[in-house]
Amino acid sequence: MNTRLSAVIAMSSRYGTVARRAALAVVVVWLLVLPQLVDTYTLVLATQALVFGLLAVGVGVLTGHAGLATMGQVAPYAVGAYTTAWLTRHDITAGLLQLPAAALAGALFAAVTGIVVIRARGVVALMLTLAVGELTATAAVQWKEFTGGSDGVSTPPARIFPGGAELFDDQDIYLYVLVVALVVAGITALVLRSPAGLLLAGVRDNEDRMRAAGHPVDRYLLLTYTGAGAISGISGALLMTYARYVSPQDVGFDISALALLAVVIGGVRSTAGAFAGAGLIVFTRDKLGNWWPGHAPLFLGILFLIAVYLLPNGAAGVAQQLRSLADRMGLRVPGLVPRTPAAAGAGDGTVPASGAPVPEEADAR
Amino acid sequence: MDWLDAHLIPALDGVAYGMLLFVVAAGLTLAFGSGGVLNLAHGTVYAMGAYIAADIGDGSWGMLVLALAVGAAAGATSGGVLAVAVAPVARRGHLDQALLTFGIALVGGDMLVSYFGADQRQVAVPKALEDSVTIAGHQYPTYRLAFIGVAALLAGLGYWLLVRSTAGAAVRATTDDPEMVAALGLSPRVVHTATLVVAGALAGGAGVLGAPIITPSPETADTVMLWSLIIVVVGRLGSVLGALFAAIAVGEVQTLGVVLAPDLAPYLLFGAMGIALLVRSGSGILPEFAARARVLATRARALKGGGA
Amino acid sequence: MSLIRRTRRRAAASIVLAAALVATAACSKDSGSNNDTVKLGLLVPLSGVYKSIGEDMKRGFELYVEQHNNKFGGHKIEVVVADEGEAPGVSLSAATKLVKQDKVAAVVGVSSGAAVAAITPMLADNRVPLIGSGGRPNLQNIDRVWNTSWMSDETGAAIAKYVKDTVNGPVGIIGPDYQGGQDQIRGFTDTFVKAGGQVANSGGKPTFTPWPGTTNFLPYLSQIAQSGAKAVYTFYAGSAAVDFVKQYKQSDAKDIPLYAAGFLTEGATLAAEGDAARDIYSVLNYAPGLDNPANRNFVSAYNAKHKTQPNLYAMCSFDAGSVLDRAITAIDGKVTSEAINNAIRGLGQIDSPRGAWQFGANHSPVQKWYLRQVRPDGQVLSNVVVQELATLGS
Amino acid sequence: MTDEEHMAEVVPLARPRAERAAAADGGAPSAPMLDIRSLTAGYGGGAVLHGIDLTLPRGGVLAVVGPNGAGKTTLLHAVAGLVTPSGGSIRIAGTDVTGKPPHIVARVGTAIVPQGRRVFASLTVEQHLRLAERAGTKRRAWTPAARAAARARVAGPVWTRADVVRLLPRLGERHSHRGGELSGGEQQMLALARALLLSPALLLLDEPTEGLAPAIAHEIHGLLRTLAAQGLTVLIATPQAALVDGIADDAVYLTSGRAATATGPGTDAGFASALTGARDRADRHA
Repeated sequence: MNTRLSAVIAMSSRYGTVARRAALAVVVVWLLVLPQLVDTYTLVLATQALVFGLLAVGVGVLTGHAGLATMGQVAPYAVGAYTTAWLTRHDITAGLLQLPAAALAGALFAAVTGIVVIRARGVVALMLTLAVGELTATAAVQWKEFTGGSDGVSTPPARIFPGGAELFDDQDIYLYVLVVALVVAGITALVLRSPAGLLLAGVRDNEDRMRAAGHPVDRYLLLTYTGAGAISGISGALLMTYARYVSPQDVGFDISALALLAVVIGGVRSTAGAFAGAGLIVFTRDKLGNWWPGHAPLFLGILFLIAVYLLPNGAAGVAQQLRSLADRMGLRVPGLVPRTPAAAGAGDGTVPASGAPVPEEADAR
Repeated sequence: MDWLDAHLIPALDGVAYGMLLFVVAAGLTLAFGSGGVLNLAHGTVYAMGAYIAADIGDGSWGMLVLALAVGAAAGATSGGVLAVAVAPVARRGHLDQALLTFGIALVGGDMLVSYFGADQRQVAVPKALEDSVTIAGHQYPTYRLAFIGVAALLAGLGYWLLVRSTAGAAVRATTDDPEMVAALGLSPRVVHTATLVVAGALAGGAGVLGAPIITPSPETADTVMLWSLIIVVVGRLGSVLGALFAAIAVGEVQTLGVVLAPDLAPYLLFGAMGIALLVRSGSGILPEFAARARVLATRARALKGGGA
Repeated sequence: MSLIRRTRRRAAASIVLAAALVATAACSKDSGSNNDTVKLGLLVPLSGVYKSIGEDMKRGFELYVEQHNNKFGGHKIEVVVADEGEAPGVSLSAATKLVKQDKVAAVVGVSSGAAVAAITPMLADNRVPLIGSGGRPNLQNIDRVWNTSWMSDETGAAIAKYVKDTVNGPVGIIGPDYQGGQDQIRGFTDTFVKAGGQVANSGGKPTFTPWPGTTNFLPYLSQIAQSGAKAVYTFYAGSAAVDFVKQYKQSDAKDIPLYAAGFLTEGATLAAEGDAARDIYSVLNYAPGLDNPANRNFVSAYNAKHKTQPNLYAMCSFDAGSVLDRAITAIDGKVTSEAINNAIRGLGQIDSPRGAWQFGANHSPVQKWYLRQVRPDGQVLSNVVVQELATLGS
Repeated sequence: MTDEEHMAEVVPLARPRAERAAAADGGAPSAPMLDIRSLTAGYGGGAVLHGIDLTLPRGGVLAVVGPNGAGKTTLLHAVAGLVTPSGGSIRIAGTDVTGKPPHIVARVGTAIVPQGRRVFASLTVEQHLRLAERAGTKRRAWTPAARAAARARVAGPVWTRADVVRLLPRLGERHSHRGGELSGGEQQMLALARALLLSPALLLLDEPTEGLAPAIAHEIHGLLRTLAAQGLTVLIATPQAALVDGIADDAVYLTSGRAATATGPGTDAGFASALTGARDRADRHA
């Protein structure tokens, strides 16, 4: 176990607890009163962002916490969505029944595919999960009785309780999705902070040492993969609640890629960040994209560039970039010690566990 | 003999396809190997080359050569731009680079479609290569046959460059240990930039030559990118020879494979990739499955025996 | 440790950015149609694979609106354009924006059948009619869905008998493996077999190629050639059509006559195929050379504006304008979504560049289908009408 | 025939140290080859070296002696530019290279034989030699820093591929083998050859006999003695003073990133005792 790292985690979480809890409370209250603040379309987008954000949470658990970058989290998402569609068409329209069913289906699917995926690491894991995702989408095209084929499947509105009123109003749908997303994200965050989460961090940071210490690493990873599958399954169920439609193209490669990028933008280890990244992507694509119809990909691309260059260090990052630019041009900035570019681009063919900024320690090789 | 006759054309076509994909993927694997840059904008460079071919090419040899020069130059330029863009995030890991290069791909794709238009384009081919030739009683497009030759030449040249030349040695040394390359007085960043420039030129040139086979359209970049990625990963990251085998395999899966197993056709590419990765990763997953299956079978037999 | 700090900061920064975006969005008030202006949402693909088709659709619809000085029945028309995108989920989001933010009275366009399937429940909830000018899937509820285009299985059905009568022997059938493609191919195969036609493919079933992603048709064409087919019938659209046609002429099948759903050689596709498309027979409800006053007017206006001939996609969207114009003109009183939908129900024959047509019971046109052949028309290759095939629709 | 005799016979490079020093004189004849002032350096914010002062005259051979974790490698890496110092200065023949990237430091005239050899696994021996020779002779200076480095270059004895193969005949035999396929001793020779082909004025050696069989270590030892005798300026890191017997003429004892200097009296016995004294001083200091 990487004791130093966990000590730091413990310390920093104690240090920031009060401020962070306050910030979290503000955000939650803001999300709850959002229907009073924005127009209907924005509210629909916010719903969409929450569902996409929950998918990203699943991706983040694997990428940031287990060190398995994944491009296949749409697969359990699709399983959850199609299961929900099937239930709805068989008159099981209550969300409180659909959610556990979708979670179970997503988890089962992940448990089976996970056996294969969790052995790989880095780019190989990325491609294996991509294969799982694409094969699932292909199966969705082929298996028409269950999925409706490439034209997709539409469902009538869901209800929260059996026999309750149909979820029809945009506000009601938003609040339902918000509550479910908050509960799932909250449970996820709690689990990740528990001793189990710390074990996972140990696997991510030093797998060999964990193995040597006798930890069943594969079992931890499979469990995590299954858990992430359940989260994604729930996200799929919520997709059916607000869109009432799913097709193979909605569970394809590009959704996977966007979910992974949402996590990278938001910060790979942050649950709240996953939602924020997802929100940024949805609003960029569907809100900014509407300013110039047809050029949403351009806006998304620019968002990604901005995120890469400016978000990690904020304004400090800009200064640092200027400095490294000056170094490259051979100019010495007085009073600043330039960094060695030698360690740059040390390609070892693997995605670092963090995926995001490589810690300073990594420079010491 | 009949069987052979029926599958000759798909098999040959698999080679042509594989060679095209190899030329594209070689650039990607080079960039990944030397610089650790998983360049998701690589397919966009191919698409740019293909659009240039459609724009400049008019069916004459001279214009084909001009298109090739322009395509390669444009590709090389974009490789240089990429090197500059990636430099600030070079220390930050592959996911940040993926985010960056994906962003560049999106912006570049939008610019390509805005400039060249969304319509499918006609790619003019010199008259001599336009039709088909008869091979063992079958028709086969002349251009593809010629392409196999050119690509083989390119592959040979690339192999020589990377494996035999000193510049190639510098690139591979940078893959192995960039710090030690720097200690030799070579700037890894210069090696790295040069590699990206060459990789870009290769992709741009492949776009020009490949345009009659994989025609430019708004989805070309994505398709080519995905295939190249599969090839690079299956062929072991950074290995040129591995990429060649993987490319031919992907080509054959898409041609011979869909004929031999039509029912599985939609699953073939990713299924084959998954299996290849499992076998290759050496994680012992498949042997373990086999062992477990044997244990289960033995137990089942024992149970049956006990019941009887 | 610095990693955690950085991740946190990154998370915080993106949360702030997201919040700022929502705040900005909140400032934009809901805007609705005011009394004399009718807002119409034009939802067509402006990015991705079908961008080319989307632009044709946009041009067709906008041409009609312009020709009528932005006025339908005395009401000012405001067209709000949105991008259908590639995935139906994106189309749904865009349609939701048109309905909930722009409060359009009707939605026009939509190229993909899957997108229609995705957006119709939402449109039905909000009682907004769809005047579709593209694909049309099987739908449970078509109360507010009207198509000026075609039903996917009609194209093949219209030509099947002709092919059976003309071709002396078995016919190879091949198409893309998605719902629209399967419907197209099924329409042909069912009618063809019913008329006594023989399918050449092994197993007697059409060949479906994986979709999307198939760009290499040579293996399939080689197989069809070996099956002893005397003709081939196919349906492809967009860049797959270009690949198919070019490879067809270089394959073992190159001397076998090719019959196709007209999408194979329509619009920009035909230009990209060039000489390889010469002589292909196709079936469609339209050809730019049709000789009627409405078409002459349409073709010359379109040509003057865009320096190219209109195609099916432009024509169907032009007709969507025509349908809405007539419907809004017929409304006596306030122009609402409901009123437009009811008015469309009462429309009779619609004069169109394709010849007169009217809505059938399944809210799609009862229309003529034509046999066309790709032949030189002056400098360029064009789909030249050979004969009328059948009137279909119900 | 002893190793030295063997080498002296084969390699016609040995020159009197004074002659070498004169020949090496570039722009700043008075400046020592290596001059380190209050150097602090480390990884990730944590310092490993705490204010090292060290001077190495032209033609001198200085041993840095110390246990594992004392900071020997960090010191050598700091000189080579592989670690960025957080304070102090490093000058090579009068040129300030503090914080310069490794390829710039190399161009000033430094070469390193790193700990663990770090040969390129996928390159053949022949490619190693070709690449290093090319890097040593044909350098294109793209940036102002590189041009300045080239101007400040300290000339060392010029090595060719033929020279190193003559010095290390084993490499000639194994010329088509890949770096990853060589034995430890062969890798060490290759790493040495790679460094020599840069024709350096200052050679940095990091535990050159670590992990080698005694016979091989002895052979390497002999090689180094030859090189030292030829007047190359060498900074050599070693865990035990005995390992640099007859090679180094000065030694620095490094403990917990602090240094104590012992001036070598020339004889091996005196050298060792001087080192012991130095260690005592250093321990008291710590």
